[in-house]
Amino acid sequence: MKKKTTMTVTEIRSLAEGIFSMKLRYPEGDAPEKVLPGQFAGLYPNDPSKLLPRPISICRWEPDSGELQFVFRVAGAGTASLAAQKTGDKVDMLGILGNGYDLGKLAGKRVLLLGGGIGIPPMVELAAALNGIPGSEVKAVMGYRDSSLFLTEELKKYGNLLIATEDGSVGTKGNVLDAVRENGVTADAVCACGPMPMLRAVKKFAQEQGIPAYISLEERMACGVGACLGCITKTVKTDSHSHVRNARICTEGPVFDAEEVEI
Amino acid sequence: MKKKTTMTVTEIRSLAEGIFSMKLRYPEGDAPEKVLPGQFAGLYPNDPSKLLPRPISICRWEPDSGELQFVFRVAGAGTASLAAQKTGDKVDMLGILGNGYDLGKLAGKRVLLLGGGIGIPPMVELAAALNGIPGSEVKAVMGYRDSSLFLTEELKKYGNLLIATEDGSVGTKGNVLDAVRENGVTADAVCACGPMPMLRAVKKFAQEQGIPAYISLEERMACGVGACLGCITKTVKTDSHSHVRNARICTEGPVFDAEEVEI
Amino acid sequence: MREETYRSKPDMTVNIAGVELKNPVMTASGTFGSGMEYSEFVDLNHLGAVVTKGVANKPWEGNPTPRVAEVYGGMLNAIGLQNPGIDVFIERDLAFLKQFDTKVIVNVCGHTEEEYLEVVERLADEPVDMLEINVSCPNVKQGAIQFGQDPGCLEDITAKIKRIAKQPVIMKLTPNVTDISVMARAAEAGGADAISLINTITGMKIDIEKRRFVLANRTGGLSGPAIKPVAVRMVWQAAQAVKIPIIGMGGIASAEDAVEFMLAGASAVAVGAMNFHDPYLTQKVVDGMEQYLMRHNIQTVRELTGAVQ
Amino acid sequence: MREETYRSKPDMTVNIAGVELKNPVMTASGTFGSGMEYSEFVDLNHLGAVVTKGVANKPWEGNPTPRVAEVYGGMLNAIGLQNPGIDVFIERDLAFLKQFDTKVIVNVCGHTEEEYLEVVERLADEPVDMLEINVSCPNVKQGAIQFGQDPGCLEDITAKIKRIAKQPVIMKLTPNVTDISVMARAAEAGGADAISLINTITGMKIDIEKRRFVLANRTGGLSGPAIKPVAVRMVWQAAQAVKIPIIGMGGIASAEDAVEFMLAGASAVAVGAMNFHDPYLTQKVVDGMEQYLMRHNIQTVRELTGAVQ
Ligand SMILES: Cc1cc2nc3c(=O)[nH]c(=O)nc-3n(C[C@H](O)[C@H](O)[C@H](O)COP(=O)(O)OP(=O)(O)OC[C@H]3O[C@@H](n4cnc5c(N)ncnc54)[C@H](O)[C@@H]3O)c2cc1C
Ligand SMILES: Cc1cc2nc3c(=O)[nH]c(=O)nc-3n(C[C@H](O)[C@H](O)[C@H](O)COP(=O)(O)OP(=O)(O)OC[C@H]3O[C@@H](n4cnc5c(N)ncnc54)[C@H](O)[C@@H]3O)c2cc1C
Ligand SMILES: Cc1cc2nc3c(=O)[nH]c(=O)nc-3n(C[C@H](O)[C@H](O)[C@H](O)COP(=O)(O)O)c2cc1C
Ligand SMILES: Cc1cc2nc3c(=O)[nH]c(=O)nc-3n(C[C@H](O)[C@H](O)[C@H](O)COP(=O)(O)O)c2cc1C
Ligand code: FES
Ligand code: FES
Repeated sequence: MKKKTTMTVTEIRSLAEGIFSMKLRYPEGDAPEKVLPGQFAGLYPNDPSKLLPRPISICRWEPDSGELQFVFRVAGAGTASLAAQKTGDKVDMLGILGNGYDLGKLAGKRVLLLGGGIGIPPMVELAAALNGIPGSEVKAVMGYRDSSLFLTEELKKYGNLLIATEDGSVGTKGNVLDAVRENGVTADAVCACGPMPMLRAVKKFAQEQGIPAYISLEERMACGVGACLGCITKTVKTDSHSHVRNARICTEGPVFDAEEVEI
Repeated sequence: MKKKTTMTVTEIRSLAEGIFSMKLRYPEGDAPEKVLPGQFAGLYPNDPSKLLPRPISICRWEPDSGELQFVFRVAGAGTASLAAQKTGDKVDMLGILGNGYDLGKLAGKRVLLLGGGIGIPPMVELAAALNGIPGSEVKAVMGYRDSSLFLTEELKKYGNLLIATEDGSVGTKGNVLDAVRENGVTADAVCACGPMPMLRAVKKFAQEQGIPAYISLEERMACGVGACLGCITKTVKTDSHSHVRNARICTEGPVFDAEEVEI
Repeated sequence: MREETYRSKPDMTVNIAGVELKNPVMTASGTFGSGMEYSEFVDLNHLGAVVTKGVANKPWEGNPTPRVAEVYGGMLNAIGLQNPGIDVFIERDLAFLKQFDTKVIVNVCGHTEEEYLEVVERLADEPVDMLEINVSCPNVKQGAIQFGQDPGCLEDITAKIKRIAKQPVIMKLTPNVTDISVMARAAEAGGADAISLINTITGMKIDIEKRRFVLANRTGGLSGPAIKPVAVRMVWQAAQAVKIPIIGMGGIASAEDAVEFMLAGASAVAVGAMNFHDPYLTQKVVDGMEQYLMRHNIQTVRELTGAVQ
Repeated sequence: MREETYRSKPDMTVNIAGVELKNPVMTASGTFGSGMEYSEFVDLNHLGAVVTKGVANKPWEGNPTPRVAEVYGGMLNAIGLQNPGIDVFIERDLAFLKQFDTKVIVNVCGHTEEEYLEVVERLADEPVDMLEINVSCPNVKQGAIQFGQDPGCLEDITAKIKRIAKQPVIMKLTPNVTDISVMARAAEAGGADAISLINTITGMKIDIEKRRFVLANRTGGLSGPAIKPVAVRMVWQAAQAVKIPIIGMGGIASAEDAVEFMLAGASAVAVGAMNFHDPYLTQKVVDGMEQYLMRHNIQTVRELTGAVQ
C-alpha cells in the first residue's frame, strides 16, 4: 500500500562530488512488506515553497532495520535541500512507487545490468535481488563520467563488475555498451537505467542480440501515483489504462520492456 | 545605517505561554553605533514561502556583547518559525528601524511608562535608558492578561513597577490606566505601547493631565524602511514626507506625539 | 460530555443545485484521477464529491512531455486533457466510483460544441450526480481565445448543454479573463445550475541553462498555493454577481484555506494540486473544517458561505 | 589572466527607445520609493534605471490601512497610489535622483485623462529620461473596468500622451486581462515607445478568525514570486505581438529570474516586491546577470532578449 510517511534520516554522506547517499528509516511497524528493485519513492524537500515530491530510486532496502537507501545527485534546489539534511532529521516520503523489475522473468538467467550515472543506484538492489535467486547470474557494467566512482564496492558483492568512464580514467573509455563490446559480454537479458541516449542504444543492442531489455524511464512527475497523467511515455500499443498509446511511468513503469515503448 | 544582517541566535527561551525571548548577536564589527528605545527590527522567518520581515521591538540592546533582545508573542506562522529557532541558528534581520523615543524630551522628568501585553518589551529598554539619565524618574505600569507575567524583574531594576491584570490575579484588576488611577500615579510625561484602545485611553488621560504622551503605533508593514507606504497612520497636520496627512509608522514612527496623530 | 460533543457536531451538508453533499469538500478535476489512485490514501466515502478528470467523446492523447513543471508555490501543467474517452470512462471509472457513498461529478471536455454535447448525452442515463463543463479546454478556440473567455460563447454553450443535460450543470470558469463577474453572469444567463472556479492561470517556465521552454507545450496552467489570493478574489467577485452556487478552488492546502473560500462566497470547495503534496489532504480538509465550525460555535457549514465582512 | 577577464566582461548596456541604460536592471514602481530609502542599501549609480513611485498632478491620500498583507510567496497591496503630487516630486524626489548617474523613469498616475496629461506636461522640461504610464490605476474606471483593460481606451490615452510627451513613453500593462497581446498591440498602435509588464494581479485575503477582509480596500494587488510564471508567460506573449521593447517584471527574486524574463522577450527587467525581502537585491541581480553571461560566454546581455527556443 502506498502512503506518505515521515521518515528519519539515519545516515547521510557524500559518495562523490555532488552525489549523496541517504538512508531513511520507517517508523516502527510502518515498513512495507515488500520492495522490488527498480521501484522508487517521492522525497519531499523540507522547503515550504517546493511542494512536489522528488522521484528517487531505491538503491537498497534493508527489511531488518526498516531502512531504505537512496543515492542521488544534487540536480537542483530540491535535491540540494535533501542533501542538507542531517542524521535524525525528518524527511517526508511517498512510497513505495512504481512497478520495479519483474524478477520472475529474470530468474535463472544471465542478466546484464547496465547503469549510467545516476541510473546506477537502482542496479544495486537489482543485483542483490538477482544474486539471491539460484541460477541467476549478474553481469554489471556501469558507466561514470570520470574516476569519481560510487557504489562499485556494493555492486561487486553480487556479481562481476565492469566499468566505463567517459574520460577513460577507469575501465573502458566510452559508455557502457563500449565496455560490453570491448569485453564481449553476453547475456540472456538486459536491465538498464540511465540517460535516454543510453537507453536507446541498449534497446538496439538487445534487438541485435535477440534478448529482452527491461529499461527504467524518467519523466517529470507531479503526483507520483498515477493520478495527474504528467509522466507518460509513448507506448507501441494502446495502453490498457489510458486507452491511448500513453503509459504512466510512475505507475505502469518506471520499468518497461524496451519493445513496448517508443523512445 | 540600516542594513540586513545575518544574526546568530545566542539565547531563546519561553517567558510565559506563547511569549518568547530571543537574543540575536551581530557578527563581529557589524553592530550599530546607537540603538534607541522604541526602535525595532524586521526579523525574517526561516521559511522560503514567507518573504516579509516581522517588525519586532527592541527589548534590550547590549552594546558590549553586540546582542539585541526581542520578546515576542507567537501570533502566526512567522513568529512561530522564529520561536522554533535554536541557539546557534541564523536569523536574518533588517535594522535598526524607526525613530524611537526622544530621550531629549524625557530627560529630567518623571516619566510614566505604560505597556500593555506585547507592548511591554520596548518599555524595558526605555526604562533602562531613562534610568541612566540623571534626574529622570521611571514609573512603570504594565498590563497583563493574567498571572503569567514577563519582564517584571527587568523593569523593577529601573524604577517603580505597578501591575494590572485583566483577571485581577495580580495587582489592579483592569487595565494600566485603572492601576494608574487606583494608585494616584502622577508624572510629567507618559510613554506608552500597547493595543489601540489602550493608546486611545492614554492619549485622553494625558490630555486630562496636561502632559505629553508619546505612543508607539503598530501597522502591517512590507518594506519597513519607508519605501512602500504600507504602514501609514493619519496625522493631524500634513506630513512633511507624504504631503498628505499620512506619516509612515516604520520611518516617522513608530513613536509619535499622541497629539500629532489621529487614532 | 460525549453526548454534548455529539449533539454539537456541526452540520456539514451542503446542497448544490438540489444535490445534497455530505460535506462541501470535493476533488478538483484532473488532480484526483477518477478516484482510484487516491482511494489508497483516503476513504472516498468521506468526501462530499469526487470530480473526475475531464472526459471527451473519444480518447485523447494529450500533449507531449514534459507535461508538468514545478514552480514556486505550485506547478504548471499541460497534460492536454488526455483521457480514455467516454466509453471506457463509463465502463471502468464510473463503475469504480459507484461503489462509494459519495457524489460523482463528471468533468466534460471537447474540441467542438458537438463533442461536448455528445458526452453530456452519453451520460444522461448514467449514475452521475452532476456535470462540470470545462470551457477552458486549450484546443477549443474561437480565434485566439477560448469558449470560456467570451461571455457570448459561454452563455451559448451553457444553454445548449442545459437543453439536453439530465443532471445539474456546473460551468467551470477560467481565471484568464478581464472580468470574472461578466463570465459568471454569462453562465448564469445560459442556465447553469452552479459555477466552479478557478481553473488554472496560464503561465510559463523557461530553463535558463538550456534556454528552452520547460514544458513541451510552452505554456501551462498554474495551480497551487501561489494562485490562492487570485482565486479567492474571483470567487468573491463571482458571488457578488450571481445567485447560483459557487464551487471554489485554487491552491487549497488546508481546512483554513477551504474556510476562506467559503467566506468569500463558495458553497463548496475543491482540493487540487495540493493532493500531490499531501495525498491525505481532502480528508484533512473535511476534518479541519468541522473543527473550525466547532471552535467558532457555528451550527452549519452553510453559514460560512459569503460571511466575510 | 586579469586582462583576459577584463576583456571578456560582457556588455550589459541596453537601449530602450533611444535611452541607453548601463544595464537592464530597473526598480519596479512603488517598491523603491523615489530611491532615497534604498540608497542606504544599494548604490543607485549601479542600476540601469530607477523607476519612481506613481505621481499624480496633486497629492493623493491613498487608501485606509491595512494596506498590505503577506500571502504565500508574495504580498497584496492596496496603497491606493498615495503620492505627494508632482510639485513636491519635482522639487524633492527628482532633485535627489539627479545626483546619481542612473536613468530616471517617472511613473505617472491620474484619475482622469486630463490628470495624466497634466503630469506629463509638467515633466516635459524636467531632467527625466522616460515616462512610465500606469494605466491600471484602480480609480480610473470606464464602467467596471480600468483604462488598461480596454484596448480602445488604452490606444487612445497612449496616443494623447505621446502627442505631448517630451520623453519616450512606456505604457505599463495590467495582467488582469483576457489577452495581453491585444493590450500590447493597442499600446503599440497608440505610439508607445515601450511597454512594461506585469502590474499586480488582483487578489484577496480573508482573515478566517475574524471573518473579515484583511485589507481595508478588500482587494489588493498580488506581487512576488507567486506571480512569476504568469508574468513570464505574458512577457512572452507580448513579445510575439509587438516590436517595441518590453520591460519585464513580476516576482523577480534573483538574477536567474531576470534572465528568464529576458529570454521570454524582455529588453530590461524591474525588481519589485522582493526588494522588501532583500534590500540589496537590485545590485545582486546586476552582478548575477553579468556572471550568467560570462558563464555562458555571451558577449552582450541584449542577446538574451527573446532567445528562448
Ligand atoms: C523514477 C525516477 C527515479 C529517479 N531516481 C533517481 C535516483 O535514484 N537518483 C538521482 O539522483 N535522481 C533520480 N531521478 C531524478 C530525480 O528525480 C531528479 O534529479 C530530481 O527530481 C531533481 O530535483 P531538484 O529539485 O533537485 O531539481 P529541479 O530541477 O530544481 O527540480 C524541479 C522539478 O523538476 C523535477 N525534475 C528535475 N529533474 C528531473 C528528472 N531528471 N526526472 C524527473 N523529475 C525531474 C523535480 O522533481 C522537480 O519537480 C529519478 C527520476 C525518476 C523519474
Ligand atoms: C513597530 C512594531 C513593533 C512590534 N513589536 C512587537 C514586539 O516587540 N513583540 C511582539 O510580539 N510583537 C510585536 N509587533 C507585532 C508583530 O510584528 C506581529 O505579531 C508579527 O508580525 C506577526 O507575525 P506572524 O507571522 O507570526 O503572524 P501572521 O499573522 O501570520 O503575519 C502575517 C503578516 O502580517 C503581519 N502582522 C501580523 N500581525 C501584525 C501586527 N500586530 N503588527 C504588524 N504586523 C503584523 C506580519 O508581519 C506578516 O507580514 C510589533 C509590530 C510593529 C509594527
Ligand atoms: C495536473 C492537473 C490536471 C488538471 N486537469 C483538469 C481537467 O481535466 N479539467 C478541469 O476542468 N480542470 C483541470 N485542472 C484544474 C484543476 O481542477 C483546478 O481548477 C486548478 O488546478 C486550481 O486548483 P488547485 O490550485 O487547487 O490545483 C487540472 C489541474 C492540474 C494541476
Ligand atoms: C507596494 C507596491 C506599490 C506599488 N505601486 C505601484 C505604482 O505606484 N505604480 C505602478 O505602476 N506599479 C506599482 N506597483 C506594481 C509594481 O511596480 C510591479 O509591477 C508589481 O509589483 C509586480 O512586480 P513584483 O512581483 O516584482 O513586485 C506596486 C507594487 C507594490 C508591491
Ligand atoms: S506523476 Fe502523476 S501520473 Fe505519474
Ligand atoms: S513598511 Fe513600507 S513604508 Fe513603512
